[in-house]
Order: sequence, then structure tokens, then C-alpha cells
Amino acid sequence: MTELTGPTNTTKVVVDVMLKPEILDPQGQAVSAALPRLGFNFASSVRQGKRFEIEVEGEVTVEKLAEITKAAETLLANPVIETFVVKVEN
Amino acid sequence: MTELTGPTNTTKVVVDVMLKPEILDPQGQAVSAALPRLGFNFASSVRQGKRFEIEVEGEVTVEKLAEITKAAETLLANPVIETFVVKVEN
Amino acid sequence: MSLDTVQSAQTTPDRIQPFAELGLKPEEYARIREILGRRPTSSELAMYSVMWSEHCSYKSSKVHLRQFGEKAPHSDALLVGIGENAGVVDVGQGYAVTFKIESHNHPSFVEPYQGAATGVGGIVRDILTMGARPIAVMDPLRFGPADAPDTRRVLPGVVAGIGGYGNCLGLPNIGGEIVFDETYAGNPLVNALCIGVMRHEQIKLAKASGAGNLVVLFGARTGGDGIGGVSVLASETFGADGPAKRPSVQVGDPFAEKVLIECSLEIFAEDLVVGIQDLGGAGLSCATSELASAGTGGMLVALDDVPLRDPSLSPEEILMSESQERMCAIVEPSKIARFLEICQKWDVTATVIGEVTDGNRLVITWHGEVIVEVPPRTVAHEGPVYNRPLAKPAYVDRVAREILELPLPSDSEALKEAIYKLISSPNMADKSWVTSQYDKYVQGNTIQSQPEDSGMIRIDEQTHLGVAVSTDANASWSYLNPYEGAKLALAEAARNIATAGARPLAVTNCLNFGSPEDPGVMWQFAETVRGLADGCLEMGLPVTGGNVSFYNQTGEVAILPTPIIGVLGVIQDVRARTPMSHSAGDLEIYLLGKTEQDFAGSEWAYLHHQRGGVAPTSDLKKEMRLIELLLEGQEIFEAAHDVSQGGVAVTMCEMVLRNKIGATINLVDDAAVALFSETPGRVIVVVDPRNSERLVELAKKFEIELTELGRTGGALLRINEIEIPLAELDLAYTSTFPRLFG
Amino acid sequence: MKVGVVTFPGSLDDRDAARAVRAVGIEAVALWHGDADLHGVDAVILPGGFSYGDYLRCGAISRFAPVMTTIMARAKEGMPLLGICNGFQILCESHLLPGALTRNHELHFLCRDQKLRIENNTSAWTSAFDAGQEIVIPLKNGEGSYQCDDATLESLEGEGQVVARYVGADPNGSRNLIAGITNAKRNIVGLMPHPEHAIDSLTGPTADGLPFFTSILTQMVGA
Ligand SMILES: Nc1ncnc2c1ncn2[C@@H]1O[C@H](COP(=O)(O)OP(=O)(O)O)[C@@H](O)[C@H]1O
Ligand SMILES: [Mg+2]
Repeated sequence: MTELTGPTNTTKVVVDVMLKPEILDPQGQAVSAALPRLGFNFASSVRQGKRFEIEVEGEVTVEKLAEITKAAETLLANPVIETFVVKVEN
Repeated sequence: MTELTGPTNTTKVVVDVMLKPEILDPQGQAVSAALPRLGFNFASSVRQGKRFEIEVEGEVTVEKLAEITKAAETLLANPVIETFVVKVEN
Repeated sequence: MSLDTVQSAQTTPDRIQPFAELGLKPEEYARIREILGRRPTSSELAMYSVMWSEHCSYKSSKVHLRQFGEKAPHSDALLVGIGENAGVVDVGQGYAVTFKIESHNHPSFVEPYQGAATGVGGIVRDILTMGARPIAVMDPLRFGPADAPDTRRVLPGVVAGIGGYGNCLGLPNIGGEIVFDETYAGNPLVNALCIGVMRHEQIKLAKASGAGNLVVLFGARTGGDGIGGVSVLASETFGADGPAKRPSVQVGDPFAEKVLIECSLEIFAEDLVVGIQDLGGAGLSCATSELASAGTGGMLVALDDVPLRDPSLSPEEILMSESQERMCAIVEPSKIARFLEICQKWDVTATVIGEVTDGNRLVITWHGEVIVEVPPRTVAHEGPVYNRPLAKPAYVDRVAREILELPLPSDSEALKEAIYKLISSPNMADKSWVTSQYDKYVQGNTIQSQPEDSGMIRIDEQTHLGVAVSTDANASWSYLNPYEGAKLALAEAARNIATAGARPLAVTNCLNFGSPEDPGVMWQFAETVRGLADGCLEMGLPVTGGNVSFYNQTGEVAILPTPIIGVLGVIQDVRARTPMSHSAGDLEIYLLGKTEQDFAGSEWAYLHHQRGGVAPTSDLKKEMRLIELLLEGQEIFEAAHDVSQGGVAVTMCEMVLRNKIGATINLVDDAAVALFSETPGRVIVVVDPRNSERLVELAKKFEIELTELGRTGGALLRINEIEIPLAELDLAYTSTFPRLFG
Repeated sequence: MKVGVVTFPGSLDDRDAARAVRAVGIEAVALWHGDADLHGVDAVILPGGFSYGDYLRCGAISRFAPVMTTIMARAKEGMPLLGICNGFQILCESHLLPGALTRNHELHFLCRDQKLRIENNTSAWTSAFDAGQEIVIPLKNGEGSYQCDDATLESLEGEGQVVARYVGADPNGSRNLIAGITNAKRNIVGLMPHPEHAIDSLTGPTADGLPFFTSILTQMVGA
């Protein structure tokens, strides 16, 4: 499996995984605390999550999307503490 | 600073940070290798990055966006190995 | 819903309350009403329900655990005994050492990484609470079958969680166990042990005394995580949908805990607290009621002053939240400024939430209205106590009658194959795939860690005083005979300290069992406690604390009774310790102790899917003589290694592989029995030939059988005619874990 | 002569680094991240650990600490500066050294006794070694994989700025098995493995780490 896929006939699907809002997010907190120390005062809160960029061969059919969603909930996210969103990038 | 901000008059700005394509991404590779073991064969490649969800008080002006971009390049991403994109969510 | 105050509880006595959903039995609810002379407010109900849960109140185990106190041997070393957050022992030179083991089993099944991580976080805070600097951790673990898909999910997550948290705290991991068995599928055991050290005068207790003194909450903000955790996860069979509207899994923040540790130690060093308590299971309900209960008076707390991460939390939820990385201190008003200053230095949030009062009530207000008014003892210490029915399960006598049918090879090829089979089996194989994920060097005082018999830490760089700790359990023996199983685990842990040259001093334990509502499980538990208490009395070792974990079962199937016994010992000069393996050739190898036909509960039997027969019987008098022999002869031992699971075969393999120096041994009797039997009370020692006479004398003096096995040296492990190249043996030993989990 | 050891919130090996400094007869001075004053030290060590939890990227937040401003200025003037593990990560994040340290290729924290070859014995921290000398000291980190672009790699190799290289099985996927690098002036060294945990074979695998500290002693006495 190569890391860099050619741009031809693949589609990029993105899965964003975030901790549920009620779950402690130490990473987001660390960023949140660091920003004002650097003089950045724009943020009222920061949460940090994961972004998966998945290259999918050919068309992204409804079936494929269902499969990706299944993979997201079994492997990419732990539904006990995380939520996820699957998006197809144009 | 509270972690859960009320939904009123804040805007969500997202910063996506990904490793540059030429930098080894062992996490993405590990996901890539795990998917077929679980019977998922849709991915020709996976890369893993970070997603920051930033709640910004009030309007996101051009100045504020510039400030966020500055924060992204000084703190949220390390330009030596990473690229980033700043997006305003509706 | 409107606020349920004490006043409204008085005027609406008939309001229906969800006590059952909170895990309380009707009698327990009735008792609360009786104590208060009215119905509890919803906040009071929340407090009682979490504090009277199995996890916090020990309601099923209390009547048995009393034996640890009743049968306690006299010990000059015991400074703080059972009842505090952790026991404390005197190790000499003005040092006191505290250690304790705790379980985090259920959460680690749901979310392996975070469950295990917060397990480490919790036990470290218990140790810190005693006034000690945490100096090391250990992690006895149990998992389902090594090749089961779910084990592939659980084990790597648990290991990464323990490492992720412990490494970030800067605590060396100096030992633990990893054992696989079907009964742990769905019920992994994640036990964590922490050791801490302080000077005698620095010992802190969890009590709130002195009216007018302030109650300070410091550390992380309170969030909605873990609400109902104790009551739901620990009290009822796992898997059911509990009442928790909030997730019961917590996410740990090891960085927050690291700064909390440094901040607390600075506060202790300046003697700024009267009493201190960590927030673990049952959160603020536990901390406030325990502090007040152990103190001299009452306590008044303004709950709305608690700093929140989630502003939508109700008072009931704040009282129950198990948010991690929080502590509660009692501080004299004259010292509060300095206390807050230190917190600020470490960027630790600290808030005065109340004060110690003259009365005898714990009063909690919410924006000025009284929502809790209870006698604190009734919450913290006078929970229900059950004398649950117990009955010897039918299997016990049945399996005792089983005759084991095990292959006992006699020809060289078959014996060699058997050795390979054992050494590469998941229970016996090299665990460095796991332990290399743990920092063992941080703090610069680690003398021994995995794979030595015990972990050893230097506590004084000038005098070289040190402590050693080992944790052990043999659940197969406990299954066959829980009384003997507990004694044998105790003996093994003590032996594992003594092989290094440390003198056993004190005991901690974590008792992992199935449902206490099953009379058979309750019998296993009672027998285990009786065995451990008797064993400790016989060996003169006090139990200083521990933990009980019930409900480790799936449906009707309980885990094997798994009492993990931790023994702490002291060594005057760590430079003189005895390692587990020889570092030179031409030394003589001896077996101390006698080998019988002991295959019941052995690894050899397990590999042949047999778990029957009669477990060995302990002889603790003899174990103590063996320990005395090891200590008295310490200077002559080039190496000493405990013989346990896998018998002499595995012990010898581990010894030759440690420094890659081979050995030649000759077994005169039945080789299979000599190699694979697991008779307890045995140690392999290595001495210089010049010292063999001294060894013979020692064996005679302490009445321990002594058998010469052979000599060290070469690149082979040679046993009679069998020749095993070390490189090949090493490959068999080290490739199992990477193959399964890499 | 004094060597400063910085404590950031979350530093872990600060006491060990100070112990190693004292072991060769140098006074160790504790420096606090929030205090920009270097208290008269002649050299500085950024120790291992998880400063700020290493939550964002290792070293990413620490590099903005007040003490770093002074350290960066002094190091640019030639003050000897050693970053061990998290300290190396901070040096890269501060751009005092090129490249970055990323997740180990096997994605686990890895603690093991690691064989290294000293490739450059002309830096302030490695002059007491023989060129090509092989040593064993602990390696322990989760993000120790050294990464940089081709041009940087070529220049590091070409200028002899690789200070130490892993020998034997690749522990983490670092480019060219790089374990440590130095700057052009040779006063700043970043090293992933931990010499401060190898000053005494009682508590470490060897005493092979001592020459890092004796190097700085001779450097400063000679200067
Ligand atoms: N198996 C046991 N053996 C001895 N002491 C025990 C055991 N289980 C619990 N204890 C003791 O009971 C007390 C209460 O335990 P626990 O509620 O778990 O404490 P904490 O909440 O501080 O973790 C402690 O002193 C603990 O050491
Ligand atoms: Mg406690």
C-alpha cells in the first residue's frame, strides 16, 4: 500500500472524531490555556480531535459510505467517549 | 474558562492540521493496515491528522481570522512537518 | 426540576424517589429515612447511594475483612493500618513507606486506555494523600485468551493506558503480572499498585478537625464524567443500562495529576494542611463525608463554589462526579494564603468550598439553601453490612477428585519440545513487548524491575536503603482451594522479596471475585480472606490495606478467584541485592526446597486444558525458614530465582536468558516431574564453588532440602541429554507477544 | 561553574539530570520555566519528561516559556545547551535545531537499553567520547522519530552535525537512524536517549552517559 496515492479517480472521505462535549479534553484545555499566554485572545474554548483523510478508490457509493461509517464506529472512534462525522470532500 | 460554551453568539472555527505528504505517518499507516483485517477494503490510503474546534466570541472578522491563522502557524501546527487549513463553520 | 432542599424534604415526605435506580435496596432506603428522620433530599440520596455502593462501603466484604485486624500479628513497623487511604510502614532511618493496590477492572473493559490510565491515577492519589512522594507503580493484569480478538482490543489499550499515565507522571513501573484465562474474557483485571515514601513526621491523615479550618478543593474542575460510575459499574452486573445519563467512563489528564503531585508535595513540605483526602470513587460525597467523619466536628460546604467544567451540572451530579485529578484539603485560615500561592505557582485551581464546624453534621448548601444535612459517619462508615450467604460450590469437591491426565515425557526430544511449548506459551513468554512501553528509569532509583522476582527502589542515595515489592496470585490454586491459594500467593510474594535479599515487612491485597450475591463466590471470598489472614498471622506480616472488586463475571460465569497479594520488604543496602540470574560461568546451581508431584493448577496442566486435582498445601513455617536462609546467606548468592509457574524448567530458562549465559544441569529423578511440577517453597540459587559448603550449612540450619543441579556457563541450556541453544530458546521466548499483539 | 536544569510543568527527568551534573563535580542549578533569569549558569540542560503533558506536540508549548527566551538568546551567542528527549523536542520546536520529532513508527512508547554510535565528538557535550565510540544508554519516549526534509538531512550529514546514531534494530523510524544532532556552532545538542539515566550501573544499564557531562566540564574549564 502506498502512502501517496495518485489523484486520479480516487475520492477523499474525511472522518472527524471529537470527544463528546461532556468528556474531559486535556489536549484542548492545554491549547486553550496556551493561546492567551502567547497573546491570542480569540478563543472562548478549544477542543482537539482527530481527522482521518481516507482515499477511496472510484465512486463513493451509498454502500461504501455505510461501510466507512461502520469502520468509523468500530475502529476510528470509541462511541463511549467520542462522536464522529463522515464527509465526502469534493 | 468553561469547556462547554453556550451556543449563543459564538462561531466555530476549525483548524485542520495534517502531516506533510512526504512525512511518514505511522498512525495513518496503522489504520490503513487495520481496516482490511476487520474486513474493510474501501481505503487505498489513510492519513491521520488533528482537528481543532475553536469557539470564537462574536463575529469572525478578517482580523480575527488572520490572528487565528497566526496562532495556527505558531502553535497549532509545526510548519516543519505539518500543513494546516483554517475554516469557519456556519 | 426545582431544587430539593432539606426544607422541602420535610414538607414533602411522600415524594417518590428513584432509590432503586441508584442501586439502593428498599431496606437501605428505609434505613436512610430512619437515620435522617425524614426522606432524604435528592442530593442526600445521591450521596448515600454512591457511598453505600459495594465499591465504597464494602458491604459484602466487611464482615470478612475484619479478620485482618482481629488476627493481625504484632508489628513494630506498622505506622498506619487499615482504614486510611493506604497503610504506612516504618522502614528505618526515619523513612516511612506507603503502598496500596487497587482495581479498575470494569472501566478498563469499556474503554481500555482510559480505564487503565485512570486506575493508575487513582491509586497514585491515594498514596499522595498519605503525604508521600509516589516513587513507583506496578500493574498485575489478567486478560481473556491471548489469541481472542477482544484481547487484541483490550490488552494493547490497557498497556498503553497504564504507560501513558504512569510514564507521564514520572513513575517508574517496576513490576506486575500478565496472565491469560478464558474467565477473564469480558472481565479483564486491571490492578494497579503504587508505592510512596516520606519521612515519619510527614504522614498525613484524612480528617477534618479544628472548627473554623477551611475546606479547600484543588486540582481539576468538576465535570460530568464518571457520574454513577461507582454505583452502576461496581454494584450491579456489568452491561446493564444504568441510570447514568452521563458517561461513566472518565478521561484522565496525567499532566494535571503530575502538577497536582508536585503542588501537593510542596504544600506538605511547608506543613500547610491539617488533613487531606483525594477524590476517587464517589468524588465529593466520599471526600467530604470521610473527612468530616474522621474529624472532630461537622463540616459546612457551599457546593455552588465548586469550580465546574460543565456549568449544567446539578448539585446531585456534582456530589457524585468522579472527575479525576482532584484533592480536598483542610487548611487553617492562617495558612490559606500560602496554600493558594503554591497552587498558583503550579497553575492548579484551588477553591475554598467550606469550613469545619463545631456541630456534628455535614451540611451542604446550594446558593444558600441547605440541600444536605446528615451525620457524616452514617454516610462514610455506617453503611449497610451484609452477612451474605455462602456455600461451598459443588465444583470444589468434584475437581478435587479429578485425576490429571498429563503427558510426562521421558525422552529428550519430547522433553525439549515440552520446554519450548511452555516457554513460548502466552502466560510464560517474555513480557517485554508490554514492559518496554513503561518507563523504568525515571527518578533514577530503580534497582530492579521486570523481569526480576521483585521490583526494587532505592529510597536513600547516601545510605542505599531500599524497598522491594512483589505482587502474586495463582488463581488456579485459588480455584481449587481458595484458602490455600491465598496462603500460597502470600508465600510466593514474600519469597520473591527475599530472593533479592529484602526482608518482608507488610502486605497489601486486591481481591478480585465474581458476584457476592452468588453463595459459591462468597464462599471463595470468605475462604480467601481467612487464608490470607491466617497466613499473615503465621508469617508475622500485617495487612496494611487493600481493595475488593466484586461482580467480575459474565452471566453466570465468574472469574477465577484472583486475590492479588502484594508484599513489601526492606533492604539495608541495595548494592548488595541478589539478582535473579548469574552473570558468570563456572558457578554452582542448587535447588532449595523439595519437588513433589504437584501438577494440579500448574501451567503444564493449563496447557493441557486441565484444571483439576488437589492444590498443594502451604507450609508457611518452612517458607519462613527458607526466607531466613535467603536473608542470612545473601552474601554468598550470585543469583536467586523463585520457582513458580512453569516449574524448574521455566525458572532455568529465565535464568539463562537473562544474561545469555547458559547452564548444564543434571536431573537424577523423573525429569518431567523435576522440570514441570510446581511444588511451592522452592528457589534456585547460584553460588561460587568456594561457598558451597556454607550453603550446605545454611540448608541444614534452616532445615531446607538442598539439591545440586549443575553449573553455569556456555551458550546452551543443557539438561541431561537435552541441548537447547540459547539463541533458539530466546527466539521462542520473545516472539510470542510481538506475534500476538505487535 | 554551574549548569542549569530547567523544570517545566511536567518535566520528569530534571532531578536525574541534576544528579548527573553533580556526579561529575559541577554545581547544578534548578531553573524554573516561568523565570527568565538564568542565575549565572554557564550551560543549560532541558531535561526529559512530558512538559505541558506533551498534549499538542511535544515541546510545542514549552518553547514559549519565559526561560526559553533567555536561553535561546544565550545559546545563539554560544552557551552550551543540551536537550534530552523532551528537551530535544523543545529545541526543534524552538528552531534552535532543524527538523522535528514525531510518533515512533510502532506507535508505542518505547523504553529500552539502546546502543548508540557517537558520530561527532567535537560538540560541547560529546568531546569526551572517541569518534565512533559505541555506548548503551536508555531510550524512552513515544515521539522520538527524527524527521526532516531531504535538504536538511543532507546538510546535517554533510556538515557532520549528526551527533549520535542508533545501532542495531531501528527503534523508532528516525531518518538515517539519527539519535542526536548539533548545530553548526556545536554548542547546542539535542539527544533522544537519556545519558542522565546511565551514570551508574546500579540504577542504569551502564555508566556510558557520564562523558556527556564530563565533556561540558572540560569545555568550561578549558574555556
Ligand atoms: N482486601 C482488603 N484488605 C485490607 N484492607 C482493605 C481491603 N479492601 C479495602 N481495604 C481497606 O478499606 C479502606 C477503604 O478502602 P477504599 O474505600 O478502597 O479506600 P479508597 O477510597 O481510599 O480507595 C482502605 O483503608 C483499604 O485499605
Ligand atoms: Mg482514597
